[in-house]
Amino acid sequence: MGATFGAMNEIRVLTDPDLVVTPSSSHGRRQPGIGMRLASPRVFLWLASAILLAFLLVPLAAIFIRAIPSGAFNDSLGDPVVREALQLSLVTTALTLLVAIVLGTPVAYLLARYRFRGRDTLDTLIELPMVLPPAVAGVALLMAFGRRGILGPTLSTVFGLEIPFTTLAVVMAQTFVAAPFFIKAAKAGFESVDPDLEHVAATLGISRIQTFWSVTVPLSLPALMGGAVMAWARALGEFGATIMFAGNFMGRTQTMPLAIYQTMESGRLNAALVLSSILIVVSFSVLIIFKGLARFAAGDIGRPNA
Amino acid sequence: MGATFGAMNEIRVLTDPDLVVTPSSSHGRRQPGIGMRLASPRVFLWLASAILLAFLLVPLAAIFIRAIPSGAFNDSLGDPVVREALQLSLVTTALTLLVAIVLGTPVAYLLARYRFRGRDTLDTLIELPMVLPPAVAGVALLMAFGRRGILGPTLSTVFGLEIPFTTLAVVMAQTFVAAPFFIKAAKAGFESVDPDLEHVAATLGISRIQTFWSVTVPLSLPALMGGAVMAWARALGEFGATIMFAGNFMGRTQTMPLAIYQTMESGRLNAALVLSSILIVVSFSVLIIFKGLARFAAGDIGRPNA
Amino acid sequence: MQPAISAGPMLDVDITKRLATLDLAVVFSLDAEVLALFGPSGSGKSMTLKMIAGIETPDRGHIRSAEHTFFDSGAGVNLAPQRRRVGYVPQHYALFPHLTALENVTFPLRKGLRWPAGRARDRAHELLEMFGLADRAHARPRQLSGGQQQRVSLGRALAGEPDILLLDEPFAALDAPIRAELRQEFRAIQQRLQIPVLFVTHDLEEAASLAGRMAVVIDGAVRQLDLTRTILDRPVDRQVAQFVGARNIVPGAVRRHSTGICADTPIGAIGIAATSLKDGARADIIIRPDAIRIIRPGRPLDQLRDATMVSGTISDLIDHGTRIAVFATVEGTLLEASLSPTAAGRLELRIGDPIQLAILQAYLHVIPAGA
Amino acid sequence: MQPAISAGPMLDVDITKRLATLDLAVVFSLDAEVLALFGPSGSGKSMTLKMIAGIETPDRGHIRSAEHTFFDSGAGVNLAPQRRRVGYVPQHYALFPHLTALENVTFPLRKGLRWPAGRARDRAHELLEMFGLADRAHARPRQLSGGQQQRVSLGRALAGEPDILLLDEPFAALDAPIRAELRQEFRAIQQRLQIPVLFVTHDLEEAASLAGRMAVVIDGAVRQLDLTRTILDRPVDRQVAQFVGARNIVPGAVRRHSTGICADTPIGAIGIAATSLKDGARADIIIRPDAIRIIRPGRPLDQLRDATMVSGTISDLIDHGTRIAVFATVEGTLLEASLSPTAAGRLELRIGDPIQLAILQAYLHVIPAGA
Amino acid sequence: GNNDDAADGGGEITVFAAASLTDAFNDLKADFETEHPGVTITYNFGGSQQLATQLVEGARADVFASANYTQMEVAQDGDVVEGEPRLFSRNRLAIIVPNDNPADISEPPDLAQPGTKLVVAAEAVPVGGYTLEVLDKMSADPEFGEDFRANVEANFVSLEDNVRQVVSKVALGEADAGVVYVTDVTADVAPQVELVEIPEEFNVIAEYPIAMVQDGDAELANTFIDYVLSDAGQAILQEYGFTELPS
Ligand SMILES: Nc1ncnc2c1ncn2[C@@H]1O[C@H](COP(=O)(O)OP(=O)(O)OP(=O)(O)O)[C@@H](O)[C@H]1O
Ligand SMILES: Nc1ncnc2c1ncn2[C@@H]1O[C@H](COP(=O)(O)OP(=O)(O)OP(=O)(O)O)[C@@H](O)[C@H]1O
Ligand SMILES: [Mg+2]
Ligand SMILES: [Mg+2]
Repeated sequence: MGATFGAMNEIRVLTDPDLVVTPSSSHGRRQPGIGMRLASPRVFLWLASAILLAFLLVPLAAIFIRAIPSGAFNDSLGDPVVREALQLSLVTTALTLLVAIVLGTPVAYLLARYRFRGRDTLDTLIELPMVLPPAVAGVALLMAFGRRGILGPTLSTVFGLEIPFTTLAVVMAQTFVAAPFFIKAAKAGFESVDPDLEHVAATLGISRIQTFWSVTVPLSLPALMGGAVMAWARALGEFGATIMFAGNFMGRTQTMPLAIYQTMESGRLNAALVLSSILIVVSFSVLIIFKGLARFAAGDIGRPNA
Repeated sequence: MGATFGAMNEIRVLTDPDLVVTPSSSHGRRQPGIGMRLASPRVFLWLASAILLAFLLVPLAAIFIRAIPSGAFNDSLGDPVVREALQLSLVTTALTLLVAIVLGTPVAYLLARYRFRGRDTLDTLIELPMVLPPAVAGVALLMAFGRRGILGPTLSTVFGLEIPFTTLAVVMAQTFVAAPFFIKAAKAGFESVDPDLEHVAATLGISRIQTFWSVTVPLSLPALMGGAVMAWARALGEFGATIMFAGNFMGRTQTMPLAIYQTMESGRLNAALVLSSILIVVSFSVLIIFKGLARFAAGDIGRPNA
Repeated sequence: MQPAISAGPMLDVDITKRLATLDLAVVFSLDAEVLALFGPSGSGKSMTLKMIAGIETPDRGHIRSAEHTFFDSGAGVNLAPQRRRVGYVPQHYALFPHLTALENVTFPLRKGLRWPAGRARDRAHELLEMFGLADRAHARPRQLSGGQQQRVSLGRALAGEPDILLLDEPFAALDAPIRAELRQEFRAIQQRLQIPVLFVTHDLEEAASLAGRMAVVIDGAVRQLDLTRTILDRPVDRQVAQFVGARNIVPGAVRRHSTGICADTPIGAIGIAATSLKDGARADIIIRPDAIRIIRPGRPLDQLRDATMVSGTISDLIDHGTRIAVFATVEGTLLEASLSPTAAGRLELRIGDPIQLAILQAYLHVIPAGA
Repeated sequence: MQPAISAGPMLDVDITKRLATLDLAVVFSLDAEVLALFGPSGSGKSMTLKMIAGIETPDRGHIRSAEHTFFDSGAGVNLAPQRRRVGYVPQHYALFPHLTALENVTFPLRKGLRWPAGRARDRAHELLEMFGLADRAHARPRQLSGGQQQRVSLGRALAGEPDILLLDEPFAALDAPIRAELRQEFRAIQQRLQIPVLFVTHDLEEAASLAGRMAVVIDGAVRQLDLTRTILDRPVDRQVAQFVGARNIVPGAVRRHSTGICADTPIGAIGIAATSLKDGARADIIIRPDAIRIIRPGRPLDQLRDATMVSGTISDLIDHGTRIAVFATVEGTLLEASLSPTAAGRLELRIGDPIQLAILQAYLHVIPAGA
Repeated sequence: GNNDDAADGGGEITVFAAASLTDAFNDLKADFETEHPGVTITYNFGGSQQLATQLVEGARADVFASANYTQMEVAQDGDVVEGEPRLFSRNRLAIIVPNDNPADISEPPDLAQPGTKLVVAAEAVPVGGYTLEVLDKMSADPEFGEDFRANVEANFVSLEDNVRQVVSKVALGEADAGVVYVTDVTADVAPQVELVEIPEEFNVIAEYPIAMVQDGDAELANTFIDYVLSDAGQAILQEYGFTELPS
């Protein structure tokens, strides 16, 4: 689609030829009114984007600017504390993402495709963990699953499971704060899929579950991937709920954010920034690789609008 | 659509009649294989949902269970500290949401509709603030906009603006951590809109910006609303970046999460839980009202799939 | 798949559904045959198909195939679409936008019937080939023309060799040669599989040439279900008549006289062959355009037995390509006659010319007035 | 909007675009007239319309209206669709799913032309009324039948009184009576606005009755652009001939003899009226089904001057409703003749009967072989 | 801020104070403001580390009251405090156990019982450092045994970054014991925990330094610091469990 001719800007409009208007197209007849009307939103589009992007990126850059001269990267990477924290972060966030996707997808589907009494209430209840200050979330988790919590004694006597201070608690804390992001995004994604396509799949003898996998999921992939990224990122940066519910113990519950915090606590801000840079670089790589893989899996055109 | 006959479950399938199969429909011929295949995903759907919902809701309930007997709600609501914090939270998160929407929408549109070199990189960079532990985000903001930060001196000499420890800083901290959630969701929403509809609008003489407002936005509304809710919720619960970048000044930068923290710090856990309950109830009400209004504005059928 | 051995019809439909501006109430049944649903836009044809496919649920009634009850409001049965084994081509194709043409066709084979990949692909290729799409197999729907999309949808519906075919205007986006070819294919498929085929069409010629019988759906009800020829020749009421292309409907009163029956109409007394209507009954006389012969003045009339002669003036001539419509005003009434281009050329007609029309008695049809 | 006073054509198109399996290269121009784009599925008709509307960009060439250059690859011009003032009805309607029928039609008036709400609504109601949709004004596209959706799309395209109308199979989902009515409306609109109307159709009859001229697009190129009648009577090549419904194309060699010209063909020497082809040239003789008259044995032949008589056997009869196709085998070649149902009834034809065919010389068309 | 009108008795003092001082300092504020009409105190309560970072990054303040010397040193190294910090308060450590005391801990040696879940602050956090000092002192005592510290450390399940988290976990019954400041056992927490005293000889005294911030209003800052060090100020601090300053 979107044809090319002549020399074009590097930045190309994917879908709307409006912006392909070249200066000569107005043939000296362009009415100023129309020109203005077309120009100002475009100016706004770029200006607003530039402002927000600068706002988001300058602080990130600041971390590196401060961290790099300290030259402590190699030391940090060699530090077993850092390595263990990084490894724990990657493992627990992967598990969190898995849980969020496996259990969150049904919830999102339910909310998107079924109509039942209290649906809106449920939808809103699910949003509340996002509202809670993380430390409160941690306290809430303790009160629910802790030794004296609502479910804690049952878990302990029936399953012999004491959750706080374990790696499981880290995953639970992360899931608690991150899963709602996946659910919200997936729900919006499912809602954007034309139900007619699902109906037709049914007439073709394809079961509901197969339809879900082969039609609904591919068509809502951008939303699902966006949700997965948000949930993963939120989990990776999670600090307050984790330290409250899981505590801070190297190799078991000390994730990167906890390690960074502890470094800051000991008055070594620069070292903390180095760890933060490592976290940023690792996340960036993971995200880029993940997107590349997804793009590859979808053959780059998995979406109708691609 | 979705017709009714006879006595139906209260929970109705919106779109797929598969689930409307009543027991008698099998006429004694149901092959067990098919029955199993149809049943197990459904069981999984409900079971997984139930598990995750319980996991998310029990801790929330725990807060109330602990907070209510303390009976301190009225006291807390009368407390000027609480009132100021609540008010500040509502005002700053409203501003944050406004900024996230006004500036985030162009970014999302750009990422969804334009193809330019480095698009994926930009997309990923925007995700990084979600990854940062909030305290690090606060430090990064200080290093960018603080008195000794990268842009701080300029802002101060040119605009006479000292951002840290002001209400503006609260908004900026919240925006930094929350805007990416809106951008991600909005991007996925825009991607799900059929570009053909935008093309046709262009042939009808409707400018790109009008098309955006009248076609793209209404059709991606579930995603946009989801994104707005996520960003708002994330901003409302924001603690680490705020306290670092904006400080904890009553009436100026002490939002609800900071007030809750301070209450916890001074050893009053129960009081902190009461404040958390207030935060939860207020958010719940705001979210429910917001959804009701949106539904009303869209005439309940603003979406093709509604 | 065995041919069903069954006493009843292979598809029996008797359903009602209340829609915003229409109360749908359709009753019909069919065997291993091709039935056309023919009717005005918005009369409920697509909705009927959707209810049979299981995509929409009727309010009341039943739908039964030879082997299954699809739906029965009395018994509380509503079979899942997956188990109805219908091949359904929706009016707007509903192709899966993320799959190529080939994958769209392979889809029901792989996921529905769980065929091995190779076999499914071979079969899909065969279908695409049959529909002239071999070279577009790897294009996605957005990269296909309208007609190509429609053919992919046809291929997809056929792939699983369904027990019933439901086609919603399956050839509407196709040109005449492909259309003719596909009709041929469908006839062959239907004969091979011996299944009921229900198809919606707006094209009378298509209905006539593909279907044995035709159900005329007007305002949500099947008004007439019969052999196509019969409906064309003897529509049950004025609306059906108009809809199947009766251009001339002249009101009159039946009168029996010594040598036969005639109807007194504004254009004079027209001889009619037979009618069960009583003497003096008000009636509408339907005169098909091709039941009017145009006589060049001075032309011998001997061969035109059993015809009523009327005279008028040519008021308009419209060239429809394969036929020419001649509009003539007779006693203030406009009559439309139809000629082949060659005949029209021979007659050298011009607007304003006086003209003689022979209304052939054998092809007239009389229906009670107000029906 | 003033009628454009312009020396050149009102729409001048000369563009190329390379597609996956097709190299599109269309050249044509039109004035304030109705031109039909007619051609096989996948030949590039929709793509041509999209490029004129500004939705797709040609690789090279130009598109000019009376007042604007829409596109010119040489000059680097590519006018935004908003400024082309075309009314475009896409093949799949592309209605806005979140707006009601009424809102869809009001949309360009309110947002494009910035009419006040009241006036826009009145105009939209008027259009919906005209298209028989008054009672569905508040339904959303998903709640409309296919034909209703198509009509809303037509109303929407017309609402802004565009300078050019581009209609992609605008009546494909409509039944014959509505179709006839709408054609009438469109003719009236076109005559009132005096704008060029370009419409894609698969229906020869529609092309013939709505358009003055017709462009036959095959394999991405305009093969013939002429009066519809001319194309039907004198197609430039075999493919065009086949596509416009020439059923009988008989190969032969031209031979001039004392009393005229004939072509030696497998079914015998057929007299032809005129040809510019040299003696002995290989040619295809196109015999339209209605240029073949069927003679009942014993029927006087006096009136059939300038006809070649051949005999054969009836091999098939197909009832197309308004016409009957008679297939006859003559010397091993299958010929198709067309009869009105009444004539067919009179002749009492049966498969297997011997038959006499008169091939009317005046309606034959001879094209060089291999064209 | 540092308003210019400070000189004439009015103005605003911005005090960056460790979060553990919240209640005491809020109490002190009322008295101070009555004594110095026209002067208002604005507090920024937070972790000492966070406050130090803020100051180093350019935060404007007049007074910095840290919960430890480490973070005060960070501020000093960052060149943001003026003059020598003054010690204004002290705190001592105590062991707390949940009120049902599941591990049955009644005296410090019980901390070494295998299987006990101990929660303490991380070493980087002042109270965490002090905790280890206490353990070292105990290990040095033959009564506890040389491997006492190692045995206790084996029971750590979490090294909190904040003393409050230690309190919460013990109060909620998640940990069998924790080591905190005496001042952390507030009225709200008291019913949920039991205090196990650490004998004087093993205990460590935490010291709270206070200093003037550079570019701040020196006069007002000194007024506030003096007030904190005054008998009235000290009395309020002791009300909240802080230990007397050595004379
Ligand atoms: N989901 C719906 N809700 C309400 N009314 C509907 C819905 N779908 C269709 N209708 C209405 O029901 C009537 C029948 O629709 P249907 O699609 O069956 O018509 P149709 O006979 O297929 O017409 P067409 O030939 O134009 O496709 C129409 O008036 C339509 O507007
Ligand atoms: N976006 C695209 N990318 C690649 N090929 C395309 C694209 N759109 C159309 N084509 C191909 O270009 C050819 C012309 O398509 P077009 O839609 O113009 O056909 P059409 O003449 O309108 O046919 P129909 O009558 O079936 O609608 C087809 O072979 C089609 O598959
Ligand atoms: Mg329909
Ligand atoms: Mg097309």
